[in-house]
Amino acid sequence: MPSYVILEKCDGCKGQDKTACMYICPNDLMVLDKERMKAYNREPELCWECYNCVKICPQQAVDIRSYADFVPLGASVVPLRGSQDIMWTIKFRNGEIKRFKFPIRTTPEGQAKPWPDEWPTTTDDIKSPLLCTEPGSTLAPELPTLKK
Amino acid sequence: MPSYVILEKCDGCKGQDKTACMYICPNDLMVLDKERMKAYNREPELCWECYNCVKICPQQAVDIRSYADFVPLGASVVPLRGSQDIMWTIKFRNGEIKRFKFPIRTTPEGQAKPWPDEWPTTTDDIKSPLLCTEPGSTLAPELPTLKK
Amino acid sequence: MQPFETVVVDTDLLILGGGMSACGAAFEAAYWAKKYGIKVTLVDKAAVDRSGAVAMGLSAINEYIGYGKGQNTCEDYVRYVRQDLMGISREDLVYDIARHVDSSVHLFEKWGLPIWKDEKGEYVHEGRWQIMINGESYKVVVAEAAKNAMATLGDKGEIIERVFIVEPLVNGDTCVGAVGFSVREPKFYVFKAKATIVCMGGAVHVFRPRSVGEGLGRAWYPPWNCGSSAYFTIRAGAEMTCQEVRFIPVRFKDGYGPVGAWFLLFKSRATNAFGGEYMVERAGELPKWAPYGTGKPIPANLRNWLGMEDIMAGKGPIYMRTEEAIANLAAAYKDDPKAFKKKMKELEAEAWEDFLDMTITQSFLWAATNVKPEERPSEIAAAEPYFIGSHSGASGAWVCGPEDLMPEEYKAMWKDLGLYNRMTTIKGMFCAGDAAGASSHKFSSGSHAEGRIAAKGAIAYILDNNKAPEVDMAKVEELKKTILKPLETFEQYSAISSDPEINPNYIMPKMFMFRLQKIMDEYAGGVTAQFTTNKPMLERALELLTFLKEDSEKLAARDLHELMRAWENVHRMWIAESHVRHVLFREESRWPGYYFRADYPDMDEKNWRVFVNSVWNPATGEWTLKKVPVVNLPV
Amino acid sequence: MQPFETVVVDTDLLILGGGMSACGAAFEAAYWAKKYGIKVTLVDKAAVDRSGAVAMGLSAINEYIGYGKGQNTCEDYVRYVRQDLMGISREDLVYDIARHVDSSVHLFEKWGLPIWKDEKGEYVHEGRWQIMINGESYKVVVAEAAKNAMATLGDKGEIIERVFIVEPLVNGDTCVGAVGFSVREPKFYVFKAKATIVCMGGAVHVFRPRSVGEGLGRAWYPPWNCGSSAYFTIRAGAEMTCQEVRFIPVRFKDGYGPVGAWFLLFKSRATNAFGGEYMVERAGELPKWAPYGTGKPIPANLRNWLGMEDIMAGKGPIYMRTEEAIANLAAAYKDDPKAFKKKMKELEAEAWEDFLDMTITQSFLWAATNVKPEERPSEIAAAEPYFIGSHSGASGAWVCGPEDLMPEEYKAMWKDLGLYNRMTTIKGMFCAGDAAGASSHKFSSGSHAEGRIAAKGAIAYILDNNKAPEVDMAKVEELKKTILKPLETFEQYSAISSDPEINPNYIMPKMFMFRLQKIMDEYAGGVTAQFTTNKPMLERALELLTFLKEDSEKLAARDLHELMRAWENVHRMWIAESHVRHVLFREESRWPGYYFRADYPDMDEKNWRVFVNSVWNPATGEWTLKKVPVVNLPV
Ligand SMILES: Cc1cc2c(cc1C)N(S(=O)(=O)O)[C@@H]1C(=O)NC(=O)N=C1N2C[C@H](O)[C@H](O)[C@H](O)COP(=O)(O)OP(=O)(O)OC[C@H]1O[C@@H](n2cnc3c(N)ncnc32)[C@H](O)[C@@H]1O
Ligand SMILES: Cc1cc2c(cc1C)N(S(=O)(=O)O)[C@@H]1C(=O)NC(=O)N=C1N2C[C@H](O)[C@H](O)[C@H](O)COP(=O)(O)OP(=O)(O)OC[C@H]1O[C@@H](n2cnc3c(N)ncnc32)[C@H](O)[C@@H]1O
Ligand SMILES: Nc1ncnc2c1ncn2[C@@H]1O[C@H](COP(=O)(O)O)[C@@H](O)[C@H]1O
Ligand SMILES: Nc1ncnc2c1ncn2[C@@H]1O[C@H](COP(=O)(O)O)[C@@H](O)[C@H]1O
Ligand SMILES: Nc1ncnc2c1ncn2[C@@H]1O[C@H](COP(=O)(O)O)[C@@H](O)[C@H]1O
Ligand code: SF4
Ligand code: SF4
Ligand code: SF4
Ligand code: SF4
Ligand code: NA
Repeated sequence: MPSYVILEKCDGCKGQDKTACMYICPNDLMVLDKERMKAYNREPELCWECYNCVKICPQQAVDIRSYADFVPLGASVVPLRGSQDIMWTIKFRNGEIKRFKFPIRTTPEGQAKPWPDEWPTTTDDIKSPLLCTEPGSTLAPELPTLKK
Repeated sequence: MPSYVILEKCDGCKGQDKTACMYICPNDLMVLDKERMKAYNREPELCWECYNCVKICPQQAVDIRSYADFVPLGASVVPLRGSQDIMWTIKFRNGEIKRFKFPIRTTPEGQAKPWPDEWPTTTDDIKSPLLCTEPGSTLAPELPTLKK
Repeated sequence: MQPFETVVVDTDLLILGGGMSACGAAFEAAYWAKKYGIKVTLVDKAAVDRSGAVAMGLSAINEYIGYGKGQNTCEDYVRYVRQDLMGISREDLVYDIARHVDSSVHLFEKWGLPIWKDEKGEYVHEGRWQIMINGESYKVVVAEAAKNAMATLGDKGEIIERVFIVEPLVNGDTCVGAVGFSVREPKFYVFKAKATIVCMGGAVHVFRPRSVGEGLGRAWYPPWNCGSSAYFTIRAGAEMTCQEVRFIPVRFKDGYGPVGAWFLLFKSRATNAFGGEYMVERAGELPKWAPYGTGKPIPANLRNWLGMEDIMAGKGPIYMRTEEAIANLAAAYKDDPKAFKKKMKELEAEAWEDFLDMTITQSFLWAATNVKPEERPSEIAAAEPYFIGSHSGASGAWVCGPEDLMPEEYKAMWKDLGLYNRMTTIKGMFCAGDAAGASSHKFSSGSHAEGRIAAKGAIAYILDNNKAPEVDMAKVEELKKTILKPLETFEQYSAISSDPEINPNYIMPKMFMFRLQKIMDEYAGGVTAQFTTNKPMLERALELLTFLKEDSEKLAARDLHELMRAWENVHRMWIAESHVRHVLFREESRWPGYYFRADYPDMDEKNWRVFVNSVWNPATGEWTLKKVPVVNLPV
Repeated sequence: MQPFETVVVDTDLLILGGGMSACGAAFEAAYWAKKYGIKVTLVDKAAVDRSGAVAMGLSAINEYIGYGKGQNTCEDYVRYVRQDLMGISREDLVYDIARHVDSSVHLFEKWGLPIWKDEKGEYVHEGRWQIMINGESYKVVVAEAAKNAMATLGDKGEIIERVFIVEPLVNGDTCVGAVGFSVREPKFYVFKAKATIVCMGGAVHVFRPRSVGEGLGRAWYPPWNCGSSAYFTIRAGAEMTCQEVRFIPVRFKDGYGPVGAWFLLFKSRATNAFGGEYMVERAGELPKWAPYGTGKPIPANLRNWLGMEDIMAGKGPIYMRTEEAIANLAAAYKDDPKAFKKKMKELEAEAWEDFLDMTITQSFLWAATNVKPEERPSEIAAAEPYFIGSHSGASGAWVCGPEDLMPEEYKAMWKDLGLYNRMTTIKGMFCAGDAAGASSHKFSSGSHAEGRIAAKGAIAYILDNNKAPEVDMAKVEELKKTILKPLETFEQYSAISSDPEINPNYIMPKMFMFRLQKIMDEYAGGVTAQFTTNKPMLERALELLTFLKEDSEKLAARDLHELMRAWENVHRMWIAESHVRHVLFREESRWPGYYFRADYPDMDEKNWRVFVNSVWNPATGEWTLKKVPVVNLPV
């Protein structure tokens, strides 16, 4: 199935205003039960298994047990997302384990610079088809248009 | 949808050991919430809308709102089952009302007599194909068999 | 986990189920039991008054011969069933039911069931074999007679409700009872019996139904019949037959209202979206299925098939032309406005009663969509597949027939076991109704009659084999553990997760059912697959069913009700596997309209006009499938 | 009901959504806004870091021209899209995106997205237009650049998350903003804007998906995109185009893993259960769809169609022959065991990453069924229909193109409104990504580029029309009432029933969605209907949608989250209706494999090589449909 919270591990993001999993879930599924200070998925059948709650949880308290209506039991797929790579640990139903590591980004977190210096925008004309950073960022000398 | 209990009308069958609706539901759906002494349907998506809980409730506290995933809102179908007849009141989505009354049985409740006097069993032979009340109850002089 | 008391019930004759056949069995058993001092115990998962397929009522009795009135003969019925099942039926069983069914129907009437009468006081026929009833209380009346009959046995007549039967008890080649549990209190039941009659009906929700939200429960067949009969007989090691012959009824769309009254009584046509009549336009397809396709009436599956071909060709929806049928019937009165109005009122009431007596939802749907049958047509559609051997399907156990009708070839099979009517290939285990295979078209009335037949057979067996059942209580203790395990699993693991239904350690019954339904729907010829399958798909189904079977050991249940759901779905899973194996084994397409083997698109009379029978061996867990000849009665 | 504060946000440029196109729009807008002192507000229902279709990541960028490197030209791309969409596309829009998309891709790389490189440092191409990425954080990186750009605006750059946009604000012929509500606190939002860019993606769950239990959420397209773009533009009265052109991708079965890398990069074949290759065996069908069927590459819908024909003929399952493809790719190394092993490891990692970057469930399914792609093939299947005009479908609003590329015939349509790139037929309302129709194959990169295009167009419009938006606050109050009504309905009625979800006075969002899905699945060519429909079925769909629309006023919601669900499903309902009307209007079958009009089984170039455009008139509630010529660019 979808995501669930391992109660023992979740600390409700230490009572912060919004928890990491609530913050990130694109489908607004994760919610904090304020009484027991534990998060839960309120609508598992609308979970996409996008793993964003899993990847973001500081406690590694969110796990996925893939959709019970077509995924047999016994496997697990667990990510560990660092600042540059993600490491996946895959356990097969038969117990076999595989690990894969893939890069996720080449710049430090938060440091994406919108307008790279090497690609200045060459026009101020709001009606020109040129967009900011163009034509430099196209790697062509000029913006194509139809030959009339 | 399926059955639901009109809370105001349900009296929990006055705290009896088993409520009428629990007693009758062929799918074991009706259950009494002992805290508020009200019955409810615990698994609406497995309700057949057989109306047995509706027909049996002494308080007329059970109603059906037909399956929400294919029946538009606004109609109602309400039975009143007596000892000999049943009366149906049908309200259309557009407000129109129809009533139908049909017989349900020709003998007094509880009085079905298993072995009618006029059809005595004519054999004591446990290996004979004749069943109790036969051949009288077949209305034929004897039980058919293959002509060899 | 709270402790479960083990309740041991010692009895002579155990009747499992409380539906039409069980009520017939109890009624008949009471008569003979009294004579011979035999104890009879009936166990139903629900309340006998309203359990089984007839819980809501019925609007017709579909098997009535009227041979005593010279209307038809039992031979006629044998020919009818032979034709309708594409040549495959146990004609001895069919004949046997036919000769007893009128007795049951006449008894129903005496007990209080209102049967429609014409001006001459004769039953109003819907069709040749079908008679019209005011059937709201059909089951109540039939149950009442059974209960009153059982009451005459005093202590020796026992009815236990709300106990769900899980598993057979078998000692060597003999059935010695059953185990189950109460859904009301923590009690594990052990029934020790000299003979057991299996009457637990057919199965629904093995395939995915057309509605999957709240409407999930609204299949044609009631959600509470889950294949317990087949599970029970298979697991005991009994030989099964026709497990491939599922039933798919055509019904009013979504509400699953019956069509019989419309087709037969009201003489309605069904036309496609462009006004075409598939039964006429596609008649040219019928000779391909000769001799059955060219006989009369056209078999139910072929009627389905012609309609499905319209659907596949994009000519849907198919409409039941209710407005036309009613207009035609009223036309005779058109010159007398008063008589016309009266006739219209009458027809209207009949149309609504047909639904109100047995599929109330369909009336609700009419009301909710402002449909009046006299004004506009309603859609009909093929339902999903069910297992209901008593109707126009044929799945069930392979049982012994009556001495005077059973062909010698079949008699030979019971030579060593003893020839007792409706006994399976397991000693002391009998079947009736949906539980007994290859004897289609018994319906409610024939199921009742067959319950009676089985009861008499079982009592004959008890009298000949009157020894206490030998039950290994150590094995029973193991069974108890296995059966209660879902409760333990839930208790053990649920607390780790934020959601009791999402847990890597277990699966809940509902999702387990969805998983089963998806496998069957997609690979074994369900709705999504347009009822079509082939060898690779069936083999894939078996592979996925194997995973499912392994995972069934991780079913979890919160309470007794859910424990029942868990086992219901295990029962479904077994009937599913048995079905897939039969469909795989039979390398032809014999019942298009029920299912189509795309890799064997034709009927093959030469090689496959045979029964497919199977046995699951409890000792080895292996399945054996074989062909068994169809021996026709000389009719 | 608790009181809802009304929060009024005054802005100049309103960007609705936070996905690929919205991030492009925000990035571009920030640049020009800063120049002209314009305020920009972006509103997303989720968190921009991980919202929209790319929330999980992607494993490829599917539109990259490489014209600066001399790899392809924009003209090539126009021809490709023309071909793939069976002749129907707005070639000016396609060209326009193509000329900007490389800029976006190059920026992504600068911002931090790892793009695969070959030995020469060139992008690794999956196919002609597709490049491989390590895309786990694709959206994070793109969002970061947008946020950093917006941050340069200080007060004048505002990002509001977790506000669900419900309805447009329109004054006469001009869009003046939008209303919505927070899903976190009881706040009703009123956005007043001079220009609005609609970037709320496409729609899923309009049709019933293949899994209906827990797996319901696992459609290919993410469950959170619910047709808000289309709803917003339709309800404003904007002209819509190609609403009939749904998209059905073929994907790895059940997990919906992508096939592009397998077909293009790994050069895998797809074969049916009997080893046959539908692309080869059914190639004879292609000339029927000429010139598109006989061109290259074969359009996505026709590739689907050939596979579907195998399925309909009972030749399924269809397998992606992963084991064969990997063996073929490794074969070159077979004489060097060490190199072979290394290559196999590399291919294995690539295969797994393809799923782990964008449909993790598919990897889970492999693991849970012990599948290794190098050992055995996996099933692929056609998904259910989606609305995603940025991919291989085409639904969306009819928008203005760029001055230098737009054919005169189209320019005429914006003569009175003003010619601003990506403006709809409603003044001040712009579209990008899935929201803009008839410009398929933009994908993630093209959507980003189009967001940028739209932003520049919108700012040009603001500069030309720099007046405060006139919003009728009385109407807004009415809207507020309507929008919050589901909460009130729940509060008013829920207490009467034993079950908050079963109540004759209302319907809950989930069942409402199921009702919609069933209608679309069965009548508008969903999975159950084998993607086939016809006029009577479509008309029945409209009838049932009318009931549904009436009942939508009885939606109930327990809390803010459910209030969002309620409105999401109303959005779905409108896109559904619009789709049905378009399919009904177009009397031909042009995109078999997406849908098939059984009553018009052929393509009709003479009469239907046109756009179908529609307008819903907010004043009268009437729909108007018309044909609009396809004007090809001279390429
Ligand atoms: C479902 C259905 C069935 C019919 C019809 C409409 C519909 C909607 N129509 S028409 O529209 O097609 O026409 C019919 C009609 O009008 N006329 C007719 O004669 N027959 C019709 N049937 C067929 C008959 O109903 C059917 O042939 C008989 O009922 C079969 O009798 P039987 O085989 O005894 O099955 P049952 O369903 O009655 O009883 C089953 C019993 O088993 C119990 N049970 C099941 N599992 C158990 C377990 N594990 N433990 C304990 N108890 C456990 C059940 O509670 C029940 O008591
Ligand atoms: C779903 C999906 C899509 C793709 C793929 C796989 C899968 C599984 N694959 S491949 O496998 O096919 O190949 C791709 C791939 O590898 N490469 C590629 O370039 N593109 C792929 N796409 C296509 C692109 O993703 C797609 O073209 C773009 O994302 C389209 O961009 P845009 O039109 O901006 O939509 P969006 O989904 O990104 O963003 C929508 C935003 O709107 C918000 N939103 C929605 N409704 C709202 C409301 N009412 N109020 C407020 N906000 C509200 C959303 O939160 C989101 O921010
Ligand atoms: N078109 C038909 N032709 C012959 N028999 C039918 C037809 N429709 C229904 N029946 C029979 O009528 C009875 C009730 O039908 P149904 O309502 O379909 O279960 C069953 O015995 C069916 O086999
Ligand atoms: N669009 C379609 N949708 C559903 N079934 C179809 C469709 N086209 C053909 N069929 C059916 O599929 C089967 C095989 O058709 P064919 O591929 O034409 O041999 C036949 O039963 C056709 O009626
Ligand atoms: N068999 C194929 N032939 C041509 N293009 C394909 C094929 N399969 C996928 N594509 C394209 O590859 C990209 C990614 O494919 P998909 O994974 O199907 O979304 C899209 O641009 C598709 O149009
Ligand atoms: S992010 Fe993790 S620790 Fe924080 S509330 Fe969610 S599950 Fe608990
Ligand atoms: S996996 Fe994705 S959709 Fe599911 S709860 Fe987590 S963040 Fe939400
Ligand atoms: S039968 Fe009626 S009164 Fe009794 S518990 Fe059920 S709903 Fe309440
Ligand atoms: S309508 Fe029938 S199935 Fe539903 S709850 Fe009542 S008795 Fe049970
Ligand atoms: Na990748």
